[in-house]
Amino acid sequence: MQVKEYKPLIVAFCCNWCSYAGADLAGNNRLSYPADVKIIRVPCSCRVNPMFVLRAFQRGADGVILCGCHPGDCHYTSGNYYTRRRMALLFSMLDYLGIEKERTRVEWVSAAEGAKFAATMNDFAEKVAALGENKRLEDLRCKR
Amino acid sequence: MHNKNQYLQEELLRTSGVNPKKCMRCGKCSATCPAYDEMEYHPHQFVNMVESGDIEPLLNSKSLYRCLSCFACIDRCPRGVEPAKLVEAVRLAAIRKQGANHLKADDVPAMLDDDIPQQALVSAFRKYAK
Amino acid sequence: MQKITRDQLIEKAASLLANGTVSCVLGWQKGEFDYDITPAVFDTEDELKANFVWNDFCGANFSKYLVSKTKKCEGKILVFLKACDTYSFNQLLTEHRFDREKVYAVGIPCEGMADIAKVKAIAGDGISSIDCSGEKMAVTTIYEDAPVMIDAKDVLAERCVNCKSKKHVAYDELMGEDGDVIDSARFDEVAKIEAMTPDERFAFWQNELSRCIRCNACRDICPACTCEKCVFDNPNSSVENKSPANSFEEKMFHIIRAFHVAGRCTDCGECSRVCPQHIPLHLLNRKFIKDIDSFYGDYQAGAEVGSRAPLVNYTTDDLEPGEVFERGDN
Amino acid sequence: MQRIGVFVCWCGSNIAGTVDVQAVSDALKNEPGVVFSTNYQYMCSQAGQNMIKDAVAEHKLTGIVVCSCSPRMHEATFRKTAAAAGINPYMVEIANIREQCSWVHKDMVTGTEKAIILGKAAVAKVNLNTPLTPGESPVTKRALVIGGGIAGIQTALDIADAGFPVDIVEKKPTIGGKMAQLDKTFPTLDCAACILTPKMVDVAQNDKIRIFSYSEVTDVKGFVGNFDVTIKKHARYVKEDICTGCGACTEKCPMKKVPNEFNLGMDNRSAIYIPFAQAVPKVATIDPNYCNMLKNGKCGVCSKVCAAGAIDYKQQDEFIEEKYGAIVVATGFNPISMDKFDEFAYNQSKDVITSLEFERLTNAAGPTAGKLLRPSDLKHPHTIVFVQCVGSRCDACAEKGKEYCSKICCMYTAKHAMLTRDKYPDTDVYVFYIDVRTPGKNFDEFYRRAVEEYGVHYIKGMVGKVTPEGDKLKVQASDLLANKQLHIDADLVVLAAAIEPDKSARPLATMLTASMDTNDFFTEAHPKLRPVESPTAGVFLSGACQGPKDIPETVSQAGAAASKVIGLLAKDKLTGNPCVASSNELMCNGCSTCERVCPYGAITYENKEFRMPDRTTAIRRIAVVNPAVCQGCGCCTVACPSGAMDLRGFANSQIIAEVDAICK
Repeated sequence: MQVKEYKPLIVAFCCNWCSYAGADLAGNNRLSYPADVKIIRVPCSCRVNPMFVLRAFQRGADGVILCGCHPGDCHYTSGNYYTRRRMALLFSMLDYLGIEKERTRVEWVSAAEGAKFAATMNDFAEKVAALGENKRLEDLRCKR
Repeated sequence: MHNKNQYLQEELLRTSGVNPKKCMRCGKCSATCPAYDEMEYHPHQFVNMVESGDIEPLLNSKSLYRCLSCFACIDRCPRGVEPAKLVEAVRLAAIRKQGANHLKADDVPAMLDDDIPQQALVSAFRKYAK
Repeated sequence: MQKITRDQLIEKAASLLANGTVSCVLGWQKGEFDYDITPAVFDTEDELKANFVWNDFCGANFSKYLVSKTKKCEGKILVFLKACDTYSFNQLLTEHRFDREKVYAVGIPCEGMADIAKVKAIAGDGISSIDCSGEKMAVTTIYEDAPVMIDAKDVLAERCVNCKSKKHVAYDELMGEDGDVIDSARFDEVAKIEAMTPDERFAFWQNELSRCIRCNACRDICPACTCEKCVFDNPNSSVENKSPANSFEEKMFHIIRAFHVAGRCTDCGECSRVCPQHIPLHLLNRKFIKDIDSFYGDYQAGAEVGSRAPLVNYTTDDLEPGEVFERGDN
Repeated sequence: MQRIGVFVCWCGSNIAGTVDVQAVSDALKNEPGVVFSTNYQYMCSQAGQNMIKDAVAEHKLTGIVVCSCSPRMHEATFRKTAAAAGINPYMVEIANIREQCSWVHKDMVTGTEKAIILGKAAVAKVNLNTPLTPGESPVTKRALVIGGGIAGIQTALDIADAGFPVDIVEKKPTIGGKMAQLDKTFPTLDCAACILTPKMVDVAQNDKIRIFSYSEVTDVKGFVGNFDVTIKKHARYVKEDICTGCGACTEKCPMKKVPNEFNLGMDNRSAIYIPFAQAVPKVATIDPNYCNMLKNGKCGVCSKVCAAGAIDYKQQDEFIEEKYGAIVVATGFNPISMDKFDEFAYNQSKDVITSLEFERLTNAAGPTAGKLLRPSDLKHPHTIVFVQCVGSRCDACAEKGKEYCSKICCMYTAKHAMLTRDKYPDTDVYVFYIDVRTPGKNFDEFYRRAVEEYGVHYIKGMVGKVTPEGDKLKVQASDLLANKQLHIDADLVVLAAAIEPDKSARPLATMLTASMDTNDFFTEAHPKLRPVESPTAGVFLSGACQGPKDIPETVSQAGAAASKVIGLLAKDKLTGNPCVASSNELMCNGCSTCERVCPYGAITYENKEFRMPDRTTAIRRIAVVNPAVCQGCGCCTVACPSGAMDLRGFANSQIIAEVDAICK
């Protein structure tokens, strides 16, 4: 039986003002990172509802990462501070439910940090790939 | 910078609860110190020297026992550094290190003097004896 | 046994009805069995005398009912609130969910409520009647003639064993004496789960949550869940789902439910009380409360009206999401 | 169902080199809603845009997906193209297959796979897009400046200069603010009054500017372009339009023992007073706390001596309602109270004064007519000690003082020291400093001159204690460089007290829904790029209300704020960003959660009558978003428990559709 090479699926939510621009800069500088990372543009990291994160996992994502402006630099002054609290609590809860903590991450990436964006995505993708397929978030009944 | 006194320094900071990095070098502690002229090393120097790991001179200095623990420096420090607590910590370290009493019971009678309140003697004995 | 008696409550309610202070009373009424007591609205003293109940099974928190009842009732509503209920009462006021002017709240002392599962564990099934009026609870079953005598302490509900406060934080009138906020051990169970390995935690929750039948009882009873339209009932919310049809459904539901009430949950414990599958849902809510307390400082939802919940607040030096794991694991 | 056209751009070889564009356009052809799919060398070129326009006409497209470079590059271009082709510009979505795909992936297979997924996500989103139209609101062409110090004056003059009417609201009886109390100004040492009073006169004479002195703002409603402001004009018991400012009343008033706040209480004034000679408006004001006529009806002297008949003891507070398009906050600063600094003996000795009091002592119009005499015995001081950083740069946990550097003290202390040595060379002047901070044009040169040419003794160290003893002040201080404790017998001690925002700022910020930091300074919309705007649209910041500032900085910020206001008022209509939040009133709980996270104060609540399913009606509290104020961050959408709040252009359903498309 031929084993198909496992490729993780990673959803990255990037705020329009800093992190999406940081991702563009990574592109401008041709800094490569795995194609497994798919970016969704949101106006601000605070637009990301925990439901979106869960939805991604539900639909088979292996890792979800949120990127926003550095604290204090939010285009909307305070959005990322709320993100920080929401995601801290959500991630802690996922960890509490026994879901591998390496599958979730929040990273602050400014529009000037193309290199940081690429490095972050490389690192995150590597960690998620090491965990293998996301099984814990699948249907409990079917696995019994 | 290599700090040979790192262990001692950490212990001093832990026992005193002082963070010398908060000091902004204004010298208000020394300006306020009533025992300044008696001291070889002054309150601001204590903070500075402990931070840089230059602790040996302090341990061996008489200045340790000149501090009145009046806490004026603690009260006035604009940065909340609390130098007197650091002096106290160094004093304690010195006493522990010597393994001996700095003030012996036998020495006390010679120090007796009508003007000295008894309480001062008791507290001095507590402070300088193990 | 409760210190305050049924008669005292009926007398209070009757006098408030009689002098026109209130036009109806929100109280407890006997259900099919002695232990399944249901909330009911009483309009007259006669109704109260006939059906009003007050005993160790009156766990129901009435705060939530005020949201709809205050809109329907003409005059004021009398509501009896146990100390824990007053927190929910305040939280709903913070969220402008009902008109305070339309409620006359009477704080009543509570000695803790019984958990019927614990009673059944001792007395067995087939309970025909329960008498809580004596020192000990007398449980009669259809199998035995003599009632089984149970010490109320042995069947105290988990949320009452770990009661967080006997202090009433809201009332117009207080019957009996007010208590204090209690330094309870309610987070011990959470800490125990936190101390497990991720695999053990996963197994624990898989075992618990896989029993979920999506009956929505936990949501329906929750005093924080008073939304005009719940996201789980809204076909446009993309989480609407009546049955656990596709992958990850229970966890998704329970995380979202707990997250929606995070910072607003007063830890009244109603969700666990009503769960027909006995899922310890309060352990999810308490995890959020424990995290909030340790990350952002102690916060008790409902302790005061108008307080700013931790999730709609921030400081510039809050901890980073990545740091929560360093704290949680040790 | 949408009719979507997909246009895949090669970007020369930038995209086509790593992504099989033909495969992408073929794959997307089968996506739901897609009726047309093609690819072209340069989609952003004129030919490419025409291709889009033609396709819209031919295939009756309702939505467009362009797979190309970053939306930050060409989203605007393609939106214009869509508009030109007759579809709503917000029906366009860009799949970023250059910066986030072809440029970062080297392999054609993975690049193509990812490009297809990104394209699918964009298609899924467009399927749920709705046409959006930016809201428009009119602009009231009048500005309000709150605070009549140099910041407010300069802002008002600049706005009026551009032809827009401006109102200044000042809580004191005269404009002029702190600068009017200063003696000389660093680093050029020109006299403050000489440069300020002409500006005050300009304000008075400008027919575009109205001054509401002795007034305060009590209510602000509305939003950018449309503020409704209530101004409370305190009764001054003098008819402003009749009073000539002759001053006869102030001379004849029998109540002369009122502490003169303009001289910081160092001398007295009468109960009816004009704060200073060059006051604007130059109108008398009766102090109701001291006037015998107002207190017990016995006196009436001022009314008798007033030739113009301007006195009106029956005058009442007046409320004025006015509409404004923009509001400038210029509420300024005050020195902090010295009450908590017992060690400096400020409350024990009259000869320990603050620097602002020193300004009045050396001012020719001050209590000593400009002669440097110490307050206690009016003798000439021979030894003066200046203490810097009193209450500035304190630990955040300390109970007294402020955490920040007050910024202006180093320079004014150098000025005071230099002027003292210049006028009275027989005086010894000591300045105790922690650091001397003099960034600014000609600032350090100025400080060095004080040391090198004027012989001021600058000593690194702090004063620990000041003890009044006889007619001397015993100063105990550190000289850190000499490692000595100094004891100086001083005649006068001058404390460089930290400055803090005016107390009126906090309630004002609440009224304006403008945000503040923990020190009560107003926060900027962006600390670097929008330093004179508040995050609340239409509210601008001028001067020290935003942070400690000296005069040149204040004036330049005042001008910058004015230019922002002019830019706003020059518009006839404000066009908003259509991607704003909106609340579904049927689902809204009215719980106020969204309001608490909104950084712009865009959300208000109203009670609305609803018909319920059981045919009754009920009044429910619901949230209403003001689209002119909302900036579209979406924070409220997540805070909302019921999901009633959603963001146009980035709706919950749209983002979830993207997630689903990516995860499929």
